[in-house]
Amino acid sequence: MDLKLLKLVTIVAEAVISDKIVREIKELGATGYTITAAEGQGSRGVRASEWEGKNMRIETLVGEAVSEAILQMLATHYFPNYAVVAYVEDVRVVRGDKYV
Amino acid sequence: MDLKLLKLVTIVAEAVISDKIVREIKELGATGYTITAAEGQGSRGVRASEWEGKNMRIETLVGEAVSEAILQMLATHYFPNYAVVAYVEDVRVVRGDKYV
Amino acid sequence: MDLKLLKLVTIVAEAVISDKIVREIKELGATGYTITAAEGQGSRGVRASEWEGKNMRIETLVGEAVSEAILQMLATHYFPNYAVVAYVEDVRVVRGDKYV
Amino acid sequence: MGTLELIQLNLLSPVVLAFFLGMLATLVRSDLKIPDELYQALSVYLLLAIGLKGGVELAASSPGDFLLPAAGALALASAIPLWSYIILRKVGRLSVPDAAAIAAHYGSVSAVTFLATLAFLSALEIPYEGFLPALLAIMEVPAIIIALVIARANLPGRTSWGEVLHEILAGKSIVLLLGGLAIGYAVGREGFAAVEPFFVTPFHGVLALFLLEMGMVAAQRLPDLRKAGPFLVAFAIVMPVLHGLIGVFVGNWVGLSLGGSVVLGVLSASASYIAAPAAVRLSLPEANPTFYLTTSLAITFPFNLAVGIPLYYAFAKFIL
Amino acid sequence: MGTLELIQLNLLSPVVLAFFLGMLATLVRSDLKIPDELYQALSVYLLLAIGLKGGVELAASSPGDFLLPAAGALALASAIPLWSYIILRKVGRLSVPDAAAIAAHYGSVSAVTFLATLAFLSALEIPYEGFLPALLAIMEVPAIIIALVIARANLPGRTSWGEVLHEILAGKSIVLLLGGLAIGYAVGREGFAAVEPFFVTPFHGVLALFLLEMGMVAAQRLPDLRKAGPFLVAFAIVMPVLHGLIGVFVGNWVGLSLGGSVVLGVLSASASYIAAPAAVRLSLPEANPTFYLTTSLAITFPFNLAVGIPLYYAFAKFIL
Amino acid sequence: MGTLELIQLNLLSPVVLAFFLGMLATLVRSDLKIPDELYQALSVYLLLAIGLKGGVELAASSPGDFLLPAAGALALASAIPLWSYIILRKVGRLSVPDAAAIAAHYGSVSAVTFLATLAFLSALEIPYEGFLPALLAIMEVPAIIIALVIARANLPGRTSWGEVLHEILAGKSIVLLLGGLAIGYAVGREGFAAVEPFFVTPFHGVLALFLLEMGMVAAQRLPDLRKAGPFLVAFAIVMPVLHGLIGVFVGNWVGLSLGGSVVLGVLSASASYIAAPAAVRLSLPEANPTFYLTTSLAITFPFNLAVGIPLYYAFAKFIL
Ligand SMILES: Nc1ncnc2c1ncn2[C@@H]1O[C@H](COP(=O)(O)O)[C@@H](O)[C@H]1O
Ligand SMILES: Nc1ncnc2c1ncn2[C@@H]1O[C@H](COP(=O)(O)O)[C@@H](O)[C@H]1O
Ligand SMILES: Nc1ncnc2c1ncn2[C@@H]1O[C@H](COP(=O)(O)O)[C@@H](O)[C@H]1O
Ligand code: NA
Ligand code: NA
Ligand code: NA
Repeated sequence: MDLKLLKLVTIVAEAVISDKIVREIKELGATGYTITAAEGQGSRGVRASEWEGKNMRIETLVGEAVSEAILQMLATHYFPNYAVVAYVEDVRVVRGDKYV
Repeated sequence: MDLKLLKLVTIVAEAVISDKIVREIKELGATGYTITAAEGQGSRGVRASEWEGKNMRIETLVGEAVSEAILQMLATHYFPNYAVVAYVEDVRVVRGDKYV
Repeated sequence: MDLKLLKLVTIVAEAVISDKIVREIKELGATGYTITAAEGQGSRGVRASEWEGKNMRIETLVGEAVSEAILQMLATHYFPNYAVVAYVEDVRVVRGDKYV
Repeated sequence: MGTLELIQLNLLSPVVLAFFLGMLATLVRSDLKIPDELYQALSVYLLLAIGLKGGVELAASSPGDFLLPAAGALALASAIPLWSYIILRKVGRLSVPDAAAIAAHYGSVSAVTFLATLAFLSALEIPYEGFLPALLAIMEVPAIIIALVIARANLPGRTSWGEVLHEILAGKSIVLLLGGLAIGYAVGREGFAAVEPFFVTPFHGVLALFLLEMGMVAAQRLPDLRKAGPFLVAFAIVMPVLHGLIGVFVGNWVGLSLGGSVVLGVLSASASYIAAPAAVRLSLPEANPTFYLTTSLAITFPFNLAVGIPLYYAFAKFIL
Repeated sequence: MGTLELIQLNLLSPVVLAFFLGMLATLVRSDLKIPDELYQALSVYLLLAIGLKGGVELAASSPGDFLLPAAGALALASAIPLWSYIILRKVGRLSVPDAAAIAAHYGSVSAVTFLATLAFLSALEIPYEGFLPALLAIMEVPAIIIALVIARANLPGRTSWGEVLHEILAGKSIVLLLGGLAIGYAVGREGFAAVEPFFVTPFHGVLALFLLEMGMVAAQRLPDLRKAGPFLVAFAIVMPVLHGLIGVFVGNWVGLSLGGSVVLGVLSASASYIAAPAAVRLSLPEANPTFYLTTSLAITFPFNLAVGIPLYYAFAKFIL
Repeated sequence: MGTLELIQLNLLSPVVLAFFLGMLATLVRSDLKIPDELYQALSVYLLLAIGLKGGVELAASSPGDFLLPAAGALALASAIPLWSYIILRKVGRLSVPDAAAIAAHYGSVSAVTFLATLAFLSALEIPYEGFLPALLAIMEVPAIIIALVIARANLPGRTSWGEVLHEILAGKSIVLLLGGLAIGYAVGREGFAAVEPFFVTPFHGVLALFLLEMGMVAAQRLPDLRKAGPFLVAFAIVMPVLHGLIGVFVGNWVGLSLGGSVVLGVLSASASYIAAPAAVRLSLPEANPTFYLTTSLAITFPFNLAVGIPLYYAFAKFIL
């Protein structure tokens, strides 16, 4: 198999900002994303229902440069006031050229 | 802890083919899988409801050979006509011998 | 970006014990977690509805020592009698110092 | 009442207005969200309720009345995909899979359009045959099979027909419709009384809620209209009118009442968006979903809902 | 009416037929899916509605009428798990945890079977005591506790009884049933009138929808019948009949009406599949879910639904 | 009837008791779970139903009757956030964003409290104006905008007002309420009849189910009471009473009936927890959700539900 090494950026963020985050990661060059609904707990307490605000778990396969830009954007716009967690890892992707 | 190095194959695919994919990965030797419902967007547009067709995010822990076979199968059967993304990464698994 | 190398522990467990597992991983030092609802199949058969008992997919970003403790706890308390899978991988986390 | 007045009367029903409210919500980018699970629950309810009520009525009608209309419905459901395919290929110059996919949708039927028609007839207090839901069930499947056969005959590669047939016949709309019909038939009017307050009384309200969701979905497809192109947009309006008039005519001919003829017209005019898309996606993955979903969901469905139903009714009154 | 005619009458109710439609949908591998959220919503509705209506009726009945039947119900719920455990161990040669787990299920009760019985009695226009839902609540918990105590007495290791008791008593079925009973009791018939159109009128229809889902679930368990083996299959049919007859007898003896005796019989005969599985999975993880779920859900539940209810009724008529 | 008796009567309604059952379920850590999707479905239903019924009644009332009450409602919705902000800043010493956030919540309104009031008035058989849902819609938005303007005037940085306005006006509660009003107005009493069995008859029961869920949510917030501190707890009880009395007074003054004045009082007294939290979270992220959610959801909402409604009613009777 012809696999391409890419970055998988995973962002867990409160649902109220997930649409905005998705818009911004697309502007930064992500060609796609996958979202799953999530519950969670962190420094800002439990997030497990409509009222506490659910979380969204956003994943995007991108090249190194775009991954850097996304993390930078999150740190600037969202980390101060919103419940957000983000991490990055290396994955090997089928037909990976599609995503950079 | 006694951990075993395995491949984690993650497949994001449109829901309509997820049953078939699951059947095929089991035939190829996967001993189990985990599925979460997902929304997403990629080259084939938004997939976020019953009508656009939701996505399924399928994960399976397998040995190297099986992971190769699964990716090959996806590339042949599904990539041409369906919305599918697949990537693979290394993970260390508790009681990993169960899965190969 | 200032990223910190951490362990991402992923646990797929039957829903009936997920609350207990979450309590225990917090006691072992995890500062947070993210949960998504999942279906799956493994050695204990299909788990895809209220009746079979759904699965929960629990993720927690922790330091190396805590990750060891969590896996140890799972192996002792849950692996013998419950449907559980657990694996660990390396990820680089934004503002990672928050989680150790 | 003139056709225009009928259209106006039809537009001012809660069911139709709920659809437009849903469209509006999407167009103003509201955060209104109908959970997918609610949509699924409502569709299970509606399909089962149609079936049950139809079964009860079927038990009360004599089989002789039913045979000729059933034959008419079957003939329509078989002929429509054929000529639709030819027009899509020859006039529209679509690829084989795209033409077959759209033909499958227009030959099959829309349960929600069917329901909106019954609501329209009820508002006008026009009676109709009780066995009409059986016609709905009869017309759902054949067109899909015929269109897939055409596609396969004109495409390389083999199809596993067993899988395709299974996909269609064990699809939820057929299981719930036929299952409901069977149960309704078996329990009869008396047995049905116990569940009637759930399956009949709130029915129109549930339909309004469902159409709110449908409106949101249809509006999400509107941007795709440009991708569909002028031919398909015209097809999605002209063909329903044509099929509607033919259906009314056939209905009249096989001895259906005024109300029944209108319903057969609407069934012919309507395009499927539950059974057909699922079957086509699996069996004809080369066909572009943008084409068949946009035409059936974003054009033909609202057109029939708002204009088609009163139009076919006016025609039925005219020829009767 | 003979027993066979009763069975036939029972089988031809929408509620029972919906169950079989659900089974059929699974057996033909339909893509019909009842979202888990709908199942949860329906079960909240049904449990709360049972409680509310029972509370209203309880408020209207004199406490004296209620005491003896309550004692009878409690006695049955305590005795059934005991002898069930012994039979499962001695005759069936099951392991301690498996025997205790199954005993817990058969000593506890099934709310849905209870409801199907009320529907059956309503169809026959047979009256019953209003406080029966209170008996349902009384019989839910004790058997589970008794079975767990037996298991722990015969197994190494310690149980945190606080956690177990909490799990059972704060379980959703007890909270909704008792909560509903308390609210119904407090507001009385007059206060209840405002919510009656929601909690009573559509009730049977909701039950039919719920049974559609139950049928699908039960059918998914059918392949496990082989794993359960002949002894458990026999157990899951013979014991309900035995418990049903004993229950009817006790009901008669403690002064319940014909209808009430049938319901006590059904409660005794029925096996839990909401409260018991959750409690057992947490407190007796060594027990194999295939055994207790397959017997209670795939055998006993359909058996009672289709054959048991009319059988116990025939017996009740016979001895009265 | 004295105020205490009224409170008692109010407490013994299924709707209010369902709320406390929900609280209890959370407090005993029951595994009872109302799926989020059901909550969303119920809120769509309730908002649409309020709108529809209001629209039908609005069509039946003369515009002249409506103008003055509308002006009164608008004045209240504009004044309440102003003085609330000042009190929160000067007396409570809260930060600018926290004070503005809470002011937005208390100036806006709670649809569920509104509904509970209608249920209370119905139980007492007290009539009220049909156009009250329009007042609900009028009072939802202005306070949120005013509070955000205040915050932005006192904070560095710029806001994209287009986005904020869109967020509020295209929010689901406004879309469903106004959409429902428009549809109800357009179809009138006759057209509405078809969907009435769904949107009116079961309404109170659905409300009870919704309040079960609300009770669970409110109880989850109780541990945060300590974080909120004594000033906010006092604020969340004193201000509703104040606003309630002012609202009743204004209602009386603009010519509303006894029932209508009570409702205007309740609207003034109630705090938003659907529209306001979403808008505030997006536009004022610096504000701490613990403060505005705990006060509005865990204190003011139950207070109004249990004590406020009968209190404002007693006051209205007193001054009339
Ligand atoms: N250590 C962690 N591991 C995994 N997920 C986390 C962790 N900490 C926080 N999260 C997720 O990120 C969300 C926001 O975190 P916070 O801003 O710390 O409240 C939480 O609701 C969790 O879903
Ligand atoms: N770059 C990406 N990162 C993460 N998920 C993606 C990406 N591209 C596509 N996907 C997912 O894969 C599905 C199918 O992709 P596609 O076939 O490109 O439309 C999408 O709906 C997304 O859920
Ligand atoms: N090989 C695997 N890959 C991914 N997930 C698995 C695998 N095996 C088991 N699982 C998940 O873990 C759950 C419990 O597994 P088991 O205890 O083997 O039945 C299953 O229901 C799956 O969700
Ligand atoms: Na058609
Ligand atoms: Na029992
Ligand atoms: Na207010």
